[in-house]
Amino acid sequence: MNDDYSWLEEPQPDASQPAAGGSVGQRRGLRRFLPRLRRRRQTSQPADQPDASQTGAGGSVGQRRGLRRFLPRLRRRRQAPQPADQPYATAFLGGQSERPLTELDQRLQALRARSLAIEHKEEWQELYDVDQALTSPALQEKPGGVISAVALSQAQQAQVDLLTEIVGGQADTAQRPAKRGLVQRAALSLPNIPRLLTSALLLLFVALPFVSSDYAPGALPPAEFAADDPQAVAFYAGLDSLSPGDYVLVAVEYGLGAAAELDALTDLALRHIFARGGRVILATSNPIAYLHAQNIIDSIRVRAAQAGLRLVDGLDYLLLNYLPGGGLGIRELSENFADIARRSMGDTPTSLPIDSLLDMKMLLLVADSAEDVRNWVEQALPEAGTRRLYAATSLSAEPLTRAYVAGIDRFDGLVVGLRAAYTYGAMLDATFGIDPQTAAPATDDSVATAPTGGEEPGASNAVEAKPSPTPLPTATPRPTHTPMPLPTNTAVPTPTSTPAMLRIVEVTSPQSPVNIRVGPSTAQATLGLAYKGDTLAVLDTNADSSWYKIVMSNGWEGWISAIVVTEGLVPETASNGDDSASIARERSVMSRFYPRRYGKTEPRFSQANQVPFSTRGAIVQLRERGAEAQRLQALTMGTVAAVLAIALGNLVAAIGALVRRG
Amino acid sequence: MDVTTQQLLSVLFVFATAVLVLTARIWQWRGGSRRTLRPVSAFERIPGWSSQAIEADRPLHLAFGSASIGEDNTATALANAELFHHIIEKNSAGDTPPALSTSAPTTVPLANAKVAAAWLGAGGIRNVHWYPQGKRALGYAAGVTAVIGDDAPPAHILAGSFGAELGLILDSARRNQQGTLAVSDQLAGQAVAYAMADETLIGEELFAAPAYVSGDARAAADAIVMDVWRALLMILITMALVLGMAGQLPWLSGPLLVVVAVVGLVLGAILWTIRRRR
Amino acid sequence: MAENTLALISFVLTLMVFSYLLGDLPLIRHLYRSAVYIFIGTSAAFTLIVGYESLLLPFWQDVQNPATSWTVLGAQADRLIFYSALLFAALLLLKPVTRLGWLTNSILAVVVVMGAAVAVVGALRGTLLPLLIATARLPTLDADLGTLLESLLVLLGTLTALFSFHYQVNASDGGRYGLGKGFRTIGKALIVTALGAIYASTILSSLTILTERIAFLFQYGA
Amino acid sequence: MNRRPRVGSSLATVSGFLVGITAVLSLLLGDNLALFGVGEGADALAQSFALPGDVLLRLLVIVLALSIVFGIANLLILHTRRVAGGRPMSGVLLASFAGTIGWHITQRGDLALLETIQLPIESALAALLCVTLVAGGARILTRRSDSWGFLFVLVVVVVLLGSLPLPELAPIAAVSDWLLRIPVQAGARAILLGIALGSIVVGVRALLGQDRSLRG
Repeated sequence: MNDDYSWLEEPQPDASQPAAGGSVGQRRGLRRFLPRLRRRRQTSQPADQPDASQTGAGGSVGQRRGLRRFLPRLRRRRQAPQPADQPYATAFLGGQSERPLTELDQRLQALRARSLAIEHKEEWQELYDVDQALTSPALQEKPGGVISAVALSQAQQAQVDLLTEIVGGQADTAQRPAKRGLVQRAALSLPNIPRLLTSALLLLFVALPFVSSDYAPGALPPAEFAADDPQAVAFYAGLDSLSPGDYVLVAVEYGLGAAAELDALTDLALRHIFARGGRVILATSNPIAYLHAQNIIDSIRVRAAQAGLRLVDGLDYLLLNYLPGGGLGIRELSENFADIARRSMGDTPTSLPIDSLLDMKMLLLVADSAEDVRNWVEQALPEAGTRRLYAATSLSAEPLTRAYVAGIDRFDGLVVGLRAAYTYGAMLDATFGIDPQTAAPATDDSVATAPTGGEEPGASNAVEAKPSPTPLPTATPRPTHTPMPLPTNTAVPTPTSTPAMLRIVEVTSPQSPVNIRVGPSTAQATLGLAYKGDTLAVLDTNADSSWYKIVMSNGWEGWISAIVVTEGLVPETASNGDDSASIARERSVMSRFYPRRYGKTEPRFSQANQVPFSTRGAIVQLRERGAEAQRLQALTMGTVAAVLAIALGNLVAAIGALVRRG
Repeated sequence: MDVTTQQLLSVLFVFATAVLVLTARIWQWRGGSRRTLRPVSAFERIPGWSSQAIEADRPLHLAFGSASIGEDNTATALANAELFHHIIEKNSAGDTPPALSTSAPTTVPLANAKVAAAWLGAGGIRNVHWYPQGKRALGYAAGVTAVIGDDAPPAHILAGSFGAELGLILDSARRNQQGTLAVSDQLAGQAVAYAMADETLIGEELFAAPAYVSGDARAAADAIVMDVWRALLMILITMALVLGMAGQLPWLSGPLLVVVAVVGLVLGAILWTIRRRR
Repeated sequence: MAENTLALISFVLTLMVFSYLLGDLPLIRHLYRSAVYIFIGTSAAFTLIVGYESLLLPFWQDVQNPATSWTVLGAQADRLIFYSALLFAALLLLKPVTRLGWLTNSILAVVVVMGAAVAVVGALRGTLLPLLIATARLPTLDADLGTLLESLLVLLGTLTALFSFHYQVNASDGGRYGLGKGFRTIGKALIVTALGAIYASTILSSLTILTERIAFLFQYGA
Repeated sequence: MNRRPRVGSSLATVSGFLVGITAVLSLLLGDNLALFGVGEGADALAQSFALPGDVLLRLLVIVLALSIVFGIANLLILHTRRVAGGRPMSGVLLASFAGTIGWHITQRGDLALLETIQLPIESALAALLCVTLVAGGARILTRRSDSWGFLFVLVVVVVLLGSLPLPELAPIAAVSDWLLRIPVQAGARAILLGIALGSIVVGVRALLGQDRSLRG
C-alpha cells in the first residue's frame, strides 16, 4: 500500500528503547518538540491577529527552520510530492526516540504509548475485491521502506540543537488554552473595536428611518413590476391566470430565520391564489416551517372569516404532513402524492380530487436558499408533467435561482425579497382594488351572481343557501369519492321571512370533544368533532330519539348522540340576520378548527369558492400592512452602511498591506 | 428532448460513471498517476491544527453541517465522513477525541460510527453533537458557537453543507482565535466561507478532499473520474453548440444526442489515454 | 398569557441575542448563551412534536387502517414496510451498543445507497441534463447580436469555470504555465465573482431581517 | 495487512449494491410508460418496474422520520452529561425542551411559544448574522490580500451599490446587472454542474459499494 503517510505511522523497531545517542544533553525530546510546533503555527497565523504572536514571544526567525525545513526535503526524496506538507503530530510522537521515555512527564508518556499502539487500519475491502484480484503483490509497496532509514544530517542536527537552546527555557509553558493568563483573557474579552464600530454603524443606519422620516433615502419600489424584470412579470401573470377551483402546490421552504423576509411574499401569494378562487396545497420539508405555515394560513383565514369568507382546512387549503429528508421527501411527494394528502387529512374520506402532482395547476415555491430551489427543481419538477414552477425567494438565493430560471424550461417566474413584496402588494391592490363593502356584482366572472346583498361581508351564511354550482375542477382524472354530503347541500335551514324558533342541541358532555358520526350509531364512521358549548342545528332525530341528525356549521349533516347534548330552541334570526352575531358565532366555530388537531377528524367544508369573485378579492385587502415602506428605507440605509464598512475596512487593510510591503 | 431520451442518457451516464470509477480505481492502484493533484493550501493547515489539538488537549471540531445520509446531500456526507475519518485517525494520539457536529439526525449514527472506527486512542468518549435542525439551521450554528465554543477547540473544520449561518460560526471562531477551514455544498455557505474562513475549499474540492488528506491513491481516483467527466461535459457542450449553431441538423433530437454522447465518450477516453501515455 | 407579556418576552430575548455584539464580557456572554440554549431546547422540542404528530402518528394510524394501502401490494405489505422501517431505525439507533455490526452496517448501507440513488437521479435529471441542454442551446442565431454575444459569453464562462476545477496538473510545472493556466485564472475569476455576488445578496437578505428586528424593537419600545 | 473481506462488510456492500441499482433504475425509468411500449400489459409492467423504487423510498422516508429520535436522544444525553459534568447552562436547554413539550401537551397545539420564543430568537440570530457578515466582509483583504480578495470585495461592493434605489447610482446598477447576468450566471452554472457531477460520482461510488462508510 503506497500510502504516503504510512512511513510516518510506522514505529521504529527500537522505538521504546532509549536511542543510542539519547544523551541527556540532547534535548530534542517530546517536551521540547511540542511547544515549538505550537508556537510556530501561531506565528504563521495571519498578521492581523495581534494576540496570536503573544504566546510566541520567542518566535524568532530561527524557529521557522527546524522541522518544517527538513520535512519537505524528506518528502522530495520520495518523488511523490503530496499537497499536505505538514506532519501529523501522531506520527512524530510515534517516531520520537531521542529522549529516554522515563524523562517525559506522564501525559507525554501516555501520548507516546498511544501513538505507538496505533496501527494504520486498512479497511479497503472493495466489492468483489476487484483491486485485490487484479493487483499482484509485487506492486504493493511496503510501508516504511526507504523512509525509515532517514536521519538528520549534521547541519540539521546543529540547527535543531541551536533552536533547542533558544527556546529551551520556555518549554514548560505549554498550557491549555483554557488556562490563559489574566491579561490575555482580559484582552480577549474586550470587544474588538473595529467590529464594534461596524455593528454600531450598521445598527445606527438601520434604525434611523424608524426614528425620523428625514432619513428616508431612495425611491420606494414601483407600483408595478418593471418590464425589464420579465421573470417577476411572469410570476404575477402566472398566478393571476388561475381560475376558480385550480389547485396550486405551495412549497413553504424557509425557517423562522427568513420569516421576516419571506412571510410577506408567502402571504401575498396565498391571498392572490385565494382571491382567484384557487385552492392551496401547502408542503414543506422543514418541520418548523410546517408549524409556521399553519400560522400564516390561520391568520389569513381568521381575517377572511371576518369578511365572511370562509377558508376551510381540507378543501380550500390543505397542509401536507412535513416531508422528511429534504430532496428525498420531495421525491416521495411527487411519487406518492395522493397517499401523503390522504394521511395529512387524517382518515376522513375526502373529496379532495387530486392524486398526483399532475392535478396541480402550477407549483409555487417560497424558499430562502438555493438548495431548496435545487431540490424542488430536481425532485418535483421532472415529475410534474407540463406544470410550471414559480418561485419567490430571498435575496440570498437569487443569483443561483436566476441561473435555474434561465436554464430550465418550465421554471417560469421569480420574485425576490421585500422590494418585490412591496410591488406585488401594490399590484394586488390595484387588481383587487374594489372596496369589499361596495362590491359590484358585475365583476363576478366565475360563479352565478348572487343578487341579494350576498357580497356583503359576513353575509355568506345567506348566500350558501342558494344552489350555486360547486367550482370543483371537472377535469380531474379520478372521480371524487365522497360518502358524505357535498358542501352545497342545504346548510342552515333556509331563511324565511317570518322569525321562527330553531331547534338546536348544545354539547354538554363533560368529556369533550364528542364525535359527530355518519349515521346514528357508534359503529358508524366519525365525521367530525364537536366541543363542549358548541351548538348545532337539529334536522331530525332517529326513531327512539337517541341520536340527533344535526347540521354542522359547514353544512354537512351528521349524527350526534343524545347522551352528550342538551336540546334547546333559539330564534332563527340569530343564525343569519344579525351580521355581527353570526360572524361571532362563525368565528367561535372556526376557532374549533384552530389549531389543527393532528390525527383527529374534523369537519371540512367549503364556501369561500362560492362567494362571488368581487368579494373574494377582499381577501387581498384584508391583510395586515406592516411598516413596509420604513423597512425598505431602513434596508437602503443599511446597505449604505454595509458598503461603507466593507469599503473602509478593506481600504485600511489594503493600505496596511502596502505599508508592510513597502 | 423527450423523456425517453433523457432517461436513456441518464442510464448511460450512470453506467459510464460506474465503469470509470472502477477503471480509475484499478488503474490508480496499479501504477498511480504521474500527475499530481493540484496543490490546495487549505489541506496543509490540517496537520498543524491536529498537532495543536493533541498538545493542548482540546477537541478538534469537525462539522458536517446539514449533510445527511439518506437525503439529497448524501454524497457530501459521505465525502465528509471519509475526510473526517482520516483526520480523526491522525489525531488519535491525543487524549480528547474530536467533537463532531451535525444538524441532520441521520448523520448521528454515521458520525458515531466514524469516531468509533477511526479513533484509535484512549477514552473513545463519543463526542457527537446534534443541534436542530436541517438546512439553514440557525439553531445549529448558534449551538456550535455556544456549546462547542465552550470546549475551545483549536480549530473548526467545517466541511459539509452549510448555508449563510456559517457566518455566525466563523465569526465566533475568529473572535476566539480558533482556526477555521470551511467548505459547503450550498452556494451561500460557500460564499461566506470564502469571505470569512481562514482556509477555504471551493465546492467540488470537498469531494476530492479524502484524496488530499489521506494521500491514498484510490481516493484520488474519484478526483480523476470527475476530471474525466468534466472534460467530457465540456466536449459535449461544445459539440452540441457547434452542431446547433450550424443549424444543419435537427439538433437535440434524441438519437443525435446519443450519438454525440457516445462519440464524446470515445473521444474523451482516447484523449485521456494519450495524455496518460505522454 | 397577555399579549403584552408575550411581546415583552420576545423583546427581552431579542436583546439577549444582540448582546453577542458586545463581546465576550464576563456576565453578558451568559445572556447570549442562555438565549441560544433556550432556543435549541424549544426548537428540538418543536422538531420532535412535528415529527411525531405530523409524521409518525399518521403513518401509524394509516398502518392500522386496513382500508388504505400505500402500494398495489396491499395493507399487509404496508405493515411489513412500516415495521421493518421501525426495526431499521431501532438498529441504527442502537448501533453503538449492539454487537450486530454486520446487520447495522448493511442497514446503514441501504440508507446511504438509497440517498445516493435519489441524489444521483435528481442531479442527473434535475440539474445536469437540463443545464447542459440549456447551456448548449443558449446562443440562438436569430437573436440580435448583443443577445448572441451575451449568451456566448455565458457559455464560454461556464466552460472555463468548469475547467478551473480540474484537479490534476502536470507534475513538471505544477500547472503554473501555459494555456491551462490562463483558462484556470479566468475560470477562477468567474467563480470568485459568483461567490462575491452571492455574498452580497446574502448580506442584503440578512439586512432585510435586521430591519424587521429593529422595527420590532422600536415598535415595542414605543 | 489483512485484506480478507469480512462477512459483514460483504453483506453490506452486496445489499447496498443491489438496493442501489434497483433504486436508480426504478426511479429513473419507472415512471415512463413509453419505455415499455404501448402493447397490452405495458402499463402493468411499468408499474411493477416503479414499485421497488416506491417501496424503498417509503421505507427510507419512515426511517428518516424516525431518525429525529437519534438527534433528540443525542442532544438529551449529551447535555445531561454536561450538566453532570458541571456545566449548568446545559440545564437551561433541557428545561426549555421539557417546558416546550409540557406546554404542547397541556395547551394542546397552541403555537404561541413558537411565535414568542422561537421566532424572536431565530430572527435575532439571522439579524446578528447580518452584522457578522458585514464585519467579515470588512476584513476580507486583511486575510486574503491578493487579487482574488480584491476582486471579491469589488464584486460585493458593486452588487450592494447596485441594489440601492438611488438614481445617482444608475451606472453602477447597470454594471451590477451585467455582472449578475453574465459572469455570475456562468460561474453559478459551473458550480451547479460541478456539484451535480460531484454528487453523481460519489453517489455512484457508494452504489458500487466502494465507500468506506458502508463498513462503518
